[in-house]
Amino acid sequence: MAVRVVFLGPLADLVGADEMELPAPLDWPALLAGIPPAVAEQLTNARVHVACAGRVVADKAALRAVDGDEVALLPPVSGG
Amino acid sequence: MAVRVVFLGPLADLVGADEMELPAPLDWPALLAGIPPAVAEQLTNARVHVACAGRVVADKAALRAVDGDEVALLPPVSGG
Amino acid sequence: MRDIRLLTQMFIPGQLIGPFAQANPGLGAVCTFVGEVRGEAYVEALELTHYEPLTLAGMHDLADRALGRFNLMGLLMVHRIGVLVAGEPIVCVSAAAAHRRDAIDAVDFCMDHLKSAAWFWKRERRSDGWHWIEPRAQDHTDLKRWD
Amino acid sequence: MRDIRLLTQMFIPGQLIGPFAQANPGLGAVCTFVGEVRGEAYVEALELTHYEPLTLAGMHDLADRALGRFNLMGLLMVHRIGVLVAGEPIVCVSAAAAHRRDAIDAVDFCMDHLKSAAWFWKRERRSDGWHWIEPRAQDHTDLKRWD
Repeated sequence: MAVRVVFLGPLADLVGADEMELPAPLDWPALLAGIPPAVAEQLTNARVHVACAGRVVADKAALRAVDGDEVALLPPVSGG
Repeated sequence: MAVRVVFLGPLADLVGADEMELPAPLDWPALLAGIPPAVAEQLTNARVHVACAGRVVADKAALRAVDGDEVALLPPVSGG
Repeated sequence: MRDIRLLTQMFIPGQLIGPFAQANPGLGAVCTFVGEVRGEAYVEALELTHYEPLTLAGMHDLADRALGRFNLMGLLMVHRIGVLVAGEPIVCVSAAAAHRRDAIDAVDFCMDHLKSAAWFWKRERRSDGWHWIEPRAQDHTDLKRWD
Repeated sequence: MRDIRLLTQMFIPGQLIGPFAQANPGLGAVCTFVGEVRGEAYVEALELTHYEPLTLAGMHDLADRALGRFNLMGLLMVHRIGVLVAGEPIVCVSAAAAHRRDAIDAVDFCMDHLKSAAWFWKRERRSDGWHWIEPRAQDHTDLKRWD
């Protein structure tokens, strides 16, 4: 019973891996506690977004990922 | 001793010819008097310009064309 | 690379744009506009007349202004004259730059000024003969954006 | 004609734009933007990563917005992913319309939103390794123009 957490762009470098698994169901506090602290700190930035099951989550704190969901952590995209 | 007067775009249709000759030197009153009245009337429109010797004349009333000059009467250009 | 031309014969934009982009190595952005004769059922042909002593000089003057105003690596500006039918390209403007803002704005600027300030007159042939095309109010609005 | 694609291999813009223009008969205006990898001496390669479940959907959503906002006959939007070298095209957006204002503005709109809102991350390889490219302030300014 797991949620796949995917690290995009520079976040993958911070973790040293592209993804990890966390137990389902997964809410916002469980996500922050389960990922490396350096990434958890990045997630508090309003410009770092979270997608769940293929959709960007409007309110990160309301995250509710269930078994089989993929949660993607999306840092700000690159400029020109 | 002549100035060539060239009618562009719809003005040529008004005259029924692309050009005519007028005696040099040619100033603004002589131009208005020498061309067909229908075109002279058009020339009073600020959006109808006059070129002399390859340059658009900033102040039409100050026109001074000399022998060999070409004077072009330029109606508003077409849109779209 | 600067390439300003009046053409009396049909041209294929891709045959101009490919070499133009290649002639500006190191560029980051190319914006290209192509205007074609619209396929209106009632229009059989379009004729563009110009006043030769002013037209090409006017296009070069416009190119100077665009090159002075935007940070460009190259500018291509080609305009047809003569009789055209539906689908034929009339005008092609392409700007090469390091950054997209300059390339896009330069094309926009050149098109607004070419169409409204250059010395071209158009008439179209319909079933009842030739009709001159009037200036459009939109063109004057477009020009004001750059003041 | 609507053509929205992510490409993993090098593409030649002219090979997309020619057929695109031909697929929109009766058009009056085509505006095309091509972004290429700039030739900076210190950049050996550029890598674009994306988040697949969002990227193509995001491009389609942007196309929907452009088609809703501008009067278009066709829209082409192609973006590269993967590793690219200097001179390779990264992005190509082309809009076909009856009138030039719609074609130019649609390309401008798509480029501003693609670059600033789509889910692409870039890094460049220099002699000392890979470096992520940060968001640019200019992109945010560009986006605000459409609010």
